Amino acid sequence: MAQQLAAKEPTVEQIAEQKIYKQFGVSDSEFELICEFLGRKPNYTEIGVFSVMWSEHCAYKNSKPLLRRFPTTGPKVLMGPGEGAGIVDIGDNQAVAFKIESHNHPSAVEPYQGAATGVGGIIRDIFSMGARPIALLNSLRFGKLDNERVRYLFTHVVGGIAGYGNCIGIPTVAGEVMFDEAYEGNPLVNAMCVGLIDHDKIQRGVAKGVGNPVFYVGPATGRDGIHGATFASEDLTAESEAKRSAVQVGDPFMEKLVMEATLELIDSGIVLGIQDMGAAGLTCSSAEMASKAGNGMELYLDEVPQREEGMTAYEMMLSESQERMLFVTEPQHEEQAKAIFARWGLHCAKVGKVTDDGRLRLFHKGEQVADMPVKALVDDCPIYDKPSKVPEYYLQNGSVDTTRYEQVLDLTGALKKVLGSPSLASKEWVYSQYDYQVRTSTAVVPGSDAAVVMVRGTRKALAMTTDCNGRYVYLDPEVGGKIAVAEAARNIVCSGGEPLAITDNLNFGSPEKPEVFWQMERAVDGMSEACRVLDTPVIGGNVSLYNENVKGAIYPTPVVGMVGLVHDLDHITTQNFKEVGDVIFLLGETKAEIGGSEFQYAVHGVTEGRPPEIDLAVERGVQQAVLAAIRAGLVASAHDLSEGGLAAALAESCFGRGLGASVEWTPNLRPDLALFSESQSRILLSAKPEKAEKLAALLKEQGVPATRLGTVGGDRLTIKVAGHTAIDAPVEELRREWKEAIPCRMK
Amino acid sequence: MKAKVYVTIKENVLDPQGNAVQGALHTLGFGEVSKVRIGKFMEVELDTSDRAQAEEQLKSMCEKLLANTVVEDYRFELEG
Amino acid sequence: MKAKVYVTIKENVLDPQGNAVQGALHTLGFGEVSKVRIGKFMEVELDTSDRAQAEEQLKSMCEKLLANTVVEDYRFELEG
Amino acid sequence: MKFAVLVFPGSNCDLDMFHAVQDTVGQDVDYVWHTATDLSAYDAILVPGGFSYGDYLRCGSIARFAPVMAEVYKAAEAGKFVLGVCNGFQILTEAGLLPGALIRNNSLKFRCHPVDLVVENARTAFTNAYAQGESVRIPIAHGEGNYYVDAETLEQLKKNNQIVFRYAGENPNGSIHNIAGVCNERGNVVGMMPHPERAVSELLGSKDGARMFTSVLNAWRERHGAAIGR
Ligand SMILES: Nc1ncnc2c1ncn2[C@@H]1O[C@H](COP(=O)(O)OP(=O)(O)O)[C@@H](O)[C@H]1O
Ligand SMILES: [Mg+2]
Repeated sequence: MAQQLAAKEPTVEQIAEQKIYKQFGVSDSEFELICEFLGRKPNYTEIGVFSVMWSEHCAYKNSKPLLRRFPTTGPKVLMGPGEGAGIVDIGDNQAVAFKIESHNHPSAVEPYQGAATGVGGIIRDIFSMGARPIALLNSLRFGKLDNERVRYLFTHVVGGIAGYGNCIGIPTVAGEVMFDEAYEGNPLVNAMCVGLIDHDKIQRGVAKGVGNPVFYVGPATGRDGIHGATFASEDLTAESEAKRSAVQVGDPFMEKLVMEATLELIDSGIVLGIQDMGAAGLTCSSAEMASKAGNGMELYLDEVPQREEGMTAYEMMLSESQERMLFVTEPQHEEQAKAIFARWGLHCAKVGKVTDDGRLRLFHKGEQVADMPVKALVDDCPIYDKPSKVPEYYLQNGSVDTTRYEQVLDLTGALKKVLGSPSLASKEWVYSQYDYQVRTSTAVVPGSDAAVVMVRGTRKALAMTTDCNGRYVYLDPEVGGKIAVAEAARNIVCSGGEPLAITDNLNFGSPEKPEVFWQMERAVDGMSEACRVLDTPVIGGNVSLYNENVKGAIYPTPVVGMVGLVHDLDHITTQNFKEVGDVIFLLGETKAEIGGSEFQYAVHGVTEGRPPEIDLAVERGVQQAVLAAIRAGLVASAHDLSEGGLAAALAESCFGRGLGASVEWTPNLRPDLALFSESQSRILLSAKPEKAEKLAALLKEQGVPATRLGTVGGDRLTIKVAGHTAIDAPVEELRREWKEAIPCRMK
Repeated sequence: MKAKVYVTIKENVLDPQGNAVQGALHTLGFGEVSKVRIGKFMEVELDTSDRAQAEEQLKSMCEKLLANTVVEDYRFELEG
Repeated sequence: MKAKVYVTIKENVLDPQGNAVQGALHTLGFGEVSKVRIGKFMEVELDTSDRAQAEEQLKSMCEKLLANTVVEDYRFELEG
Repeated sequence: MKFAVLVFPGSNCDLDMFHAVQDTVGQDVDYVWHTATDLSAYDAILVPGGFSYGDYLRCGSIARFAPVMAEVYKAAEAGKFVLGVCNGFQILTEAGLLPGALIRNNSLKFRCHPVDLVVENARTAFTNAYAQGESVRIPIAHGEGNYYVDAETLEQLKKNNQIVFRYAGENPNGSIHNIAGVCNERGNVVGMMPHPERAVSELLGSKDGARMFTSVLNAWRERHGAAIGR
């Protein structure tokens, strides 16, 4: 079998004449360019290596011009985009490293392993920087749960995330899950990892020092996931089924050993450069490490540990076997490095050498089998400025009046519908499968606005969240992009944290479609502006394009992962109402904004119009006021208003401790629009009665409009609008709708 | 009617469990063990006496639920 | 030499996985399925040609590691 | 008093156990590697949770053969205090130091959440600071915590007072007789699925687990206090 494969490898001439390169996603003009760089035609191994290095996944050839628009620097940014993860200062010589990554396509084919290896990959990105992973998050999108395949995908994606994170012992502390037909057949699985690091331990993936040996550590290489990177850069079609060999299997136990050994190795101070083997495995890690150092590299493929017999150079270079790392050290440290790995039961193999000629040379069975300029591989992939065009649907939506729907009178019923909508419902079914407490540092567990993880040995903590509302982004990519960043920051602030920076995952359809490219441009512009105003630079991210199915592109979903710093454990705040008698305030202004809302979707069955507007200066003002109030010790609970508006936010705040609330409110709007509007920059606060006046004064001083809504107490949620009872139900009854929505559908 | 279903991990798919068990057997002194692959063994009882139908159903069960054909192979035997 | 090891859950021990799979098969329309028990199927390769020794070793592997006799039974077959 | 926290490849609650000892009783505590061959310096041996050897084959089945386990047998025999939590409990049952076995949760899902427990035996080395029948809240996090013993053994456990904790509310995993933790006949070896080391401060949601650590310090002091007093 193996011999057959090797024998079947096309020749240099066949590749050129039969245009075999096209199967790898290399265009005619790109092929010509490759020939130019080589000064000859590539052989099979070389075209394989080029094709993955020049794939969207590795080279960002369609998205680079957009990524340049992001603000990426700031006084606290220690490492911006480019390395495994971005790093931000949190004081006392400590820093936080974090990054998000997608595994959408693998998860669509094999949900358990696809999601699991997604988690494994992002963890490697963090510890290969020298950071100790302390938390995991995820952001998931699926079709509607009444579809059997969707339930299968949902079950196994969650299972895979749980299986990997739980086993390796990193708590999965937060995330989001939304369900909409737009994602049917093309689920989104984005995983984020957060790590802690001391400033002086930060590593880079550089192949430093000509003549130094290059080591491979981790399990043996098999034929897993060959061409995974190109696979991630294509539409999901029936052909994906045929490419099932692209499925890799995760081994979290192995990764735990590799992680501990790697951190120990880095701690020993002998590492010159280190990088994980992620997408495009050995190819990407070796070429990038050489490139960053301005060096070259030779690899001796016979030395690469192999799991299967008769593997070719092509297969070894393109394999995406999991849990592997590449590192460079000085020759005299070889024994020390080996001893560290041996203690963890791991073998490390010397597979190459750093050279000064700027070339990646591969040797196999005594022959040189490839010789390519590193710079061409890493830097010279052509970058495309795709045409963009305003989509028809966007223009049409501009004239949709979202207040034209007949007034909904049964508002308690509407609230139940909204709370029982799987996107908004309790995600306990999901997170109770995650070990969110291992490492005993999780101060705020899943279920509040953001998770809070304590930094051991200090009074500090980190707040973290992932957010994006794809419906908003679909209806207006620029506004939706702004809201994604603003909402993430609002969640951090409500938990008592100061937003630090973001990592983003741009999940879009095919960039070949001008309408999709337009969505990308606008979303990136919106996010960039929000990042500037809110002082949260983009320190890293990931792009996942070609998220399409037979029905077309997914909703554009630029997921934002944000981390904030809680300066003192006393500032940690959650969304639950705390005590009977506490006074409830609503911050911000409510307008008739129903476009893209959960109410519009769950009650009226459509997604149309324009999404809520956002004024970033106002947003910033509200956030700063809330953070100041929390730090002044005036806030008992804080909850941002998002999907489901005020009605849902009040209900959610009641659920934690089963406390009711009575609210009287006189907005200038129809009650149904007022209660379910998703106007931005609004936050629900509660305060002890004796602190209410002080809180009101502080908010006034900060120029934030605040309405005193009522008090916490009883076991019912009662909302009077303009003197009339609009919503009145036992908290327990509402809670049941919300809590049972997903479990019921999964039975 | 009783059936035995064997679900095994595809030949070139990684079997971390099998590897771990092999390692453990070596440590326990069973050095001769050169490979371990771990799969599932299921006993399924069917309330039917139509063999052809049972076979067809088993195949369908395996494809749909009992095996994940992306990473696993299956085979079954019908008894009695 | 190749061995096949079957590890099954003891008759009187509950098999939650088997029950769940049976339930799922019913939902899928396979109403005739009256019982499912799920165990393990292991393929073990041994670098030896001494059958008697191999048998002894396998027994010992099963007792020590491959099965937990509090809740599981085992049996094995030697091939070739 | 000196505590050992065992570390197997794949242990991941070792850190939590270590800090719980420091934060609750402030006694000496060391990580002890699975290859260690001498535990004589330690008074209490804590077998932490996690996924030793990836939980491959069966949870705890491979770890029980680690070299350090021979020492754990000796320690148990010598009456030293041994506590296994979650994967540690699984290892102790696989090793035969505690009766029974832990099989797949009947929900087939990993479950992570706080549970209410009743202290059924407040006389073990690890529970003497609780009141008999007291209700405590301690989190679980496991996929295979469904405790099984045959009927005969169950009767023995009851008779010998070897059931240490039982689930008070909903049974989260299908355990027989709602058993959450058991001990050996002598009461010096305890195993449980819930994680007391995760319930040692209000910031973590509960302090109810802290007294497991003060209990064992009490037990040790009692044993040695007599010696010192002599
Ligand atoms: N996939 C998931 N993994 C872990 N936690 C989740 C997941 N999905 C939702 N959660 C948690 O459930 C809670 C509610 O989520 P969500 O409604 O998205 O919050 P918000 O609207 O405030 O961002 C949050 O604490 C969130 O972290
Ligand atoms: Mg929120």
